[in-house]
Amino acid sequence: MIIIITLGKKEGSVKRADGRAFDELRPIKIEAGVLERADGSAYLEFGGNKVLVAVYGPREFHIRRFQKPDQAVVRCRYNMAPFSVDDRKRPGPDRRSVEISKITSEALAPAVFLEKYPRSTIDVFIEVLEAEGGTRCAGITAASVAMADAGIPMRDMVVACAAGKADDNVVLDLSEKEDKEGQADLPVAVMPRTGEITLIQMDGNLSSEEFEKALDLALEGCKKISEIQKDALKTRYGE
Amino acid sequence: MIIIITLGKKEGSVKRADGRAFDELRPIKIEAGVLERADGSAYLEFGGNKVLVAVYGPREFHIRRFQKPDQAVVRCRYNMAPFSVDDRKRPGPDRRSVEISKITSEALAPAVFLEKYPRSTIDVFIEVLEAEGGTRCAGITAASVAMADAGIPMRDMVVACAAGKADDNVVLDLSEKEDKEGQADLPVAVMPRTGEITLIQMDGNLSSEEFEKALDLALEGCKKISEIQKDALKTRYGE
Amino acid sequence: MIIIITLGKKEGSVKRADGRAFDELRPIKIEAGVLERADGSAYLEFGGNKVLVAVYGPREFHIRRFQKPDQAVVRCRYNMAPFSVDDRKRPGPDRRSVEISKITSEALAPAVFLEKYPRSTIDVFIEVLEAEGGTRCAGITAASVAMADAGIPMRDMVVACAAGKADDNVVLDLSEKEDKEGQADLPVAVMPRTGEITLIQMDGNLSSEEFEKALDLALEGCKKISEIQKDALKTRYGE
Amino acid sequence: MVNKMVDIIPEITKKSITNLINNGERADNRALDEYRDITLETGVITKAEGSARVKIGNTQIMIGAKSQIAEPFPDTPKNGVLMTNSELLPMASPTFEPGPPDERSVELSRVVDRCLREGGVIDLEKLCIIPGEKVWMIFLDIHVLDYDGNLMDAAALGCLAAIMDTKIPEATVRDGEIVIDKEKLIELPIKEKALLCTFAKIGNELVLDPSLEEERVMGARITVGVIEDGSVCAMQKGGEEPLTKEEIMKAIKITKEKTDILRKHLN
Amino acid sequence: MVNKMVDIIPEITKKSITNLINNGERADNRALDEYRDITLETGVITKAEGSARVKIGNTQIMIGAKSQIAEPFPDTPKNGVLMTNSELLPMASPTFEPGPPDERSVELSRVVDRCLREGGVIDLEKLCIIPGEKVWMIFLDIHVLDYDGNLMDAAALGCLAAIMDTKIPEATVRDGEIVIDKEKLIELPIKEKALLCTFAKIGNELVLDPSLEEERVMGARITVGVIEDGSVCAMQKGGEEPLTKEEIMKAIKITKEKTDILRKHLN
Amino acid sequence: MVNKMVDIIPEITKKSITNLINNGERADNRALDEYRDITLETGVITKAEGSARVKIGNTQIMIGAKSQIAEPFPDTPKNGVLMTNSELLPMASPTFEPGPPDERSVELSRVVDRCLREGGVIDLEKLCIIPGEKVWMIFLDIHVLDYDGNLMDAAALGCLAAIMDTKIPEATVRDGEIVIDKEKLIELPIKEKALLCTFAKIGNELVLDPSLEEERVMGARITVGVIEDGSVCAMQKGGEEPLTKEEIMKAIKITKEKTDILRKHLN
Repeated sequence: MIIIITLGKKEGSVKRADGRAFDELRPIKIEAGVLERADGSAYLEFGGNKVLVAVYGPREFHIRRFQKPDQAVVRCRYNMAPFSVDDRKRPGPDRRSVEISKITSEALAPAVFLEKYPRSTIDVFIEVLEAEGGTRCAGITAASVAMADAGIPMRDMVVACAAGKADDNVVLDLSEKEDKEGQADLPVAVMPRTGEITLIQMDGNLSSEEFEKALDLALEGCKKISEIQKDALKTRYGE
Repeated sequence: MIIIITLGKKEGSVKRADGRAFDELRPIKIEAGVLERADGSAYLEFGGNKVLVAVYGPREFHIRRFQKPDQAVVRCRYNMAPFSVDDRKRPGPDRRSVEISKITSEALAPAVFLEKYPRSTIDVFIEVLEAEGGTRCAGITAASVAMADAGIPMRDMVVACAAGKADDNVVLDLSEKEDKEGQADLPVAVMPRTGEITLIQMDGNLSSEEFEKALDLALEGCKKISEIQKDALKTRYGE
Repeated sequence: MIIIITLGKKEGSVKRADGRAFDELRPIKIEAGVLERADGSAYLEFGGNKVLVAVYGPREFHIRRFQKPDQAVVRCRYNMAPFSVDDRKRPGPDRRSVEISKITSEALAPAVFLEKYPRSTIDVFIEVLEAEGGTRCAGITAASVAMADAGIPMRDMVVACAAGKADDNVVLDLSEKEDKEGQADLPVAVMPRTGEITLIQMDGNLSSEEFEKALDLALEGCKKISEIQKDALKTRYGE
Repeated sequence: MVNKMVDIIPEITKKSITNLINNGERADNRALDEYRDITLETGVITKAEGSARVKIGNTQIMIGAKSQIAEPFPDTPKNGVLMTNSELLPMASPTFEPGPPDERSVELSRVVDRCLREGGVIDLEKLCIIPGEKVWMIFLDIHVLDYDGNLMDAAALGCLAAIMDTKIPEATVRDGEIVIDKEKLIELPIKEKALLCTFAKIGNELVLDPSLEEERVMGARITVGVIEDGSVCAMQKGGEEPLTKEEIMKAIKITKEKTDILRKHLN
Repeated sequence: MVNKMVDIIPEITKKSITNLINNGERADNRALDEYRDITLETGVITKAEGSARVKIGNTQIMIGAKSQIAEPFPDTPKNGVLMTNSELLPMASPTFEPGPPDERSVELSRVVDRCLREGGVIDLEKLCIIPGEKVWMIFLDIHVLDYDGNLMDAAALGCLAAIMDTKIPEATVRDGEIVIDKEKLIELPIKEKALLCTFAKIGNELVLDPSLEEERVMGARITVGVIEDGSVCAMQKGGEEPLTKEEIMKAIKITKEKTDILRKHLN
Repeated sequence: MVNKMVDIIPEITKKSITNLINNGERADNRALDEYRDITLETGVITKAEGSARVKIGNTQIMIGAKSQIAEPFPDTPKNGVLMTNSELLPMASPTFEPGPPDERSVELSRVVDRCLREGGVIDLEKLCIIPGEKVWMIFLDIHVLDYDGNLMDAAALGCLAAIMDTKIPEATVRDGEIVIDKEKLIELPIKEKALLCTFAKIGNELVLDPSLEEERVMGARITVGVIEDGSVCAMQKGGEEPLTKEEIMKAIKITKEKTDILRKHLN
């Protein structure tokens, strides 16, 4: 039920602090259907990140004035467990998690046939159990698997991955250390079938050329992770 | 209108810090019908505890989705006045008062013919004006009188009292000092007609034998207090 | 579009710290219709005070149980910008702004034909962008202009002004310094056509005679400001 | 911006109360400028350093005072601090809801606070322990138990009584250390006795000490605070109808007379 | 005063579960005093100083422990501090909503906290660094991931396991300075192994470890905490129906037996 | 998890705006890559240490800067602190409600903050007074007064102008004491001029500086921040439709050109 994939090193190019090649992902495993009560769920480990996602819905949106008359609404709640980071995090939403919740909702919505469920809500709860750089991408990747596990009809399975710049090199999938000390971070989410981008954020400093290189690298990373998402569903539901 | 009862000492057994026998209650007085606006009310002094209770209802529960379609809901709010304790207490609910509010609701509900009032709420407001150990039991005891004063049909009048262990002795009705320095506290609420227990909590350390002894002592204490509850109603409404 | 009026000095009487005569107002300018989205708006400068007001409504009150079945409700929100005072003010309402919001609503309501709009709300948002003593009066004065700009039918245009006591003299329109160090402050709002008072507050120490003198002075000040309100509307809408 | 529960009064009730008052009469037979029965007990809460329970008619309020050592406000480094807080307990009225203070509660505590503070009731300078560093902070908690109209006057009277009842430990400074002697209790330094009177405008008249029924139909409310020499120290208008200057001056005049009488009962 | 979502159970479901239990049977074929399968993993969160994931049936809880240096409580100046917090995550049940802890969450963490504290699980005196000034504060965060009944027992078991898994840095005092040696990790000083057992009263019987389905139809709930020698250290009744003294004494008896077995698995 | 007010736009409005844009036209006759009129005033609030009022079309924002002395963050002990806060005032739009910042407000202030911080606008090291102990903290309060689309660009431009307008007192350290000279005001140490450009994807086109009407019908939004040498320092996509890589690269290209022009007006 658990897939462990350590993606092999490629070219002997740039060596990173943790020994990875510039275009190498951290080990990933994804498991679908790990919770009893939720309509769909997934557990993902990505490097040191541990993320659990539960999906409820489509279900009736019980607050009338927030319903959309012609489609469903995707509502995400990204939350970090108090013990997920070095210094205990106080429970409850902070400004960072409010922003991530918003852009995660927007990253997932394009893939869903929302128009099938007017006046409904699809609630996605992302719990970061342990954080080590890249939790928002990990959350989106796991959320797609959980939505598929919930049987929500989707035109594609959104997948996310970051690239960035560390030690003057453009690299894939920043580790926690690279994220903190690095020069730029570029998380990206895509629908892999069309290559359309559903989330992009950036902070740091990248020339246009570096930006394009990082974006291409992130898109490449997304493709690899997409395969692992599919494998997780196959493992659960068979071919 | 005010009944003052100092329950006489029994056996020359264990002497406590405040001179009481092991099975001796602190002085109690209860007065029913002390507020104008509330549907029912009661004021209770129990040792140094001063507790005021107001009851409103049965009245319509104005939030639809919290209504129970086939019965009334008992909602309690236990609150301590800022000046009721040695160091001023900040206004508003804390975790302790949230828990006591919950178990007080559950302690009172079994005695009420809830099924007579579908979709309704019975609101019980317990104000601790001065606290000296045992306020949750004092609140429940006073709340029953206030509910009777409000004319709410009940199968019995719930009464509460604690026993515990202090100075290695099992004793009735811990004082503030005995509660803080003591070895165990066991608050109990009963419906005296059947002896059925509607609230029980414990913390500390009691062997099974001590536990049973303390429970029996508490039940005995409840019986005595039950008489004072009845007297308070008689004083208000006549025989 | 902007009217600047420095009201000339009268008698050579009492000189104040800022050189004004005892019955002299600080310079005022009022501009109506300064915002695009609001139904009505006004900007006012009064000495160093800078106040912006937006009015929305009459519009449906979306919370049913707060609707009045036979009339509209005037709801004010008085708010100070974090940068409006010497030490940065934390965003969000404090006790002072809650009180001012309440009495401002009550100061404006008498002038409005509320009965024309049952179940509706008229929302008045007062933003203090810079504060230099007298912001509540400035807010009320600007709010009336904004309500007129919104086309809300009114029997009169409420106007407000404070008088007080500083350096043992009864004076009009206290400056920030006079307000802080002074002996009394008396903000007043009136409907100038009838002279009826819709807001009065006082704190400090005034004998009856001083009180009456201060009240008369404030009423006189209101009359002057009332003309400036009218000019602002004429400038916007023509005669 | 606070939403208010709407309290709908039958038009007929409003009319009958108004007609009575226009004839100089009240439903409970009081004169227009007459208080209901007032009861005042002090020392009712042992754990409070001062306390009072006040009843005006069926309105019932309990006040407790607590002292603690705190830093002074930066702009008054040599003054002690008075904090006035009120809770409109849901037990007191079906229209009061649990939760943080709403605008009615805030107005109540702020008006009472202004009356006490601007009236100079406590000599705050005498509550300074080390200038700029440590002063006494006195908390007054106004606990509204039963609401039958005119909370302002009851709260102000109860607060004044609680302050007069309060004893705090002696604090002295020895070698830069603050020594609190809990055996040696001293009274608060009281300079003045400020009180409030509240009037409702109903029909063409002002009535003193409105009952709940009168408050529900009143057009406006005016509260006046005065000190012993008759000077005005606080004022607050409420309600959605206007008042005239004459009405306000009349309210001041009656307040002086009535608080003189009230004040005598306080000693 | 907290409003509760109303959970309406079809009368027929209630009856069928109750009838089964009155016949000594349960829907999942357990004996009345039998736990569901229990799984316990520790050390699951690297960044936590101690952690545990516990499953009882489909109920799943994760617990993380974190230490920090803090001031002691004024009344226990020589003791470290244990803080127990719980979150009923909305992921765990459609009836859990985001927001501050509701009364169910508060009750859960307070009962578990009492079991650990009154059961004397940690020797808090050994967590003192400088008496009256600095002590270790241990945070236990109970993260409820999947709710299928009986959170209390799962949380208590997981907390005990997380405490046993916890290693904190050594803190020593040199010349009045606290030196934290993050290389030298030491176990928490454990004195006792207190655990909870929870019973639901359904029909005429008490059933151990109620499933969600059983909780939804139960009349009352009783949770008992005991330590190694069989003494009772905590108890909490819940639910809107009464219990008899006999039922409570029976619950204590079964709890002793069952926690003895559970405890053996913890070493 | 924040609930959003639903804004329903008639299908016909959406179509007509989209058709226009697909033809390279806009309702207000602008080119697709053209800003509305921009007005910028600084020094508008005397009590603020720096301030700006910016209008882009009818969108109007006021920004005030305030300094105070504070402790540095533990991970950057030698750096001053920049705090960016925004309020979507209910006066600015019928869809803005009073209360704590919602997700739109949080996103606005965080994206502007990232642009300023990652763009290196202020040399934060120069705001250190005593390393690890005391640094200057600069508060930027973004006060949204009138909302007619494209808050991001207006806020970033206004913040940069307010920062350039800000003068803080000189702080020196003498004998371990911090001396603040309020007579000697110095400008903030400015290193860079980072700005944002925002595009709406409508139909098949990206349009710069979307008006409110355009925002209401847009499928996606992309905001790009660049510094003087054309490097990208911030980016944020919004909205529930996807974008292509080509669109993003195009947005970067236009942003460079447009911010070059904007920047010239700032000196």
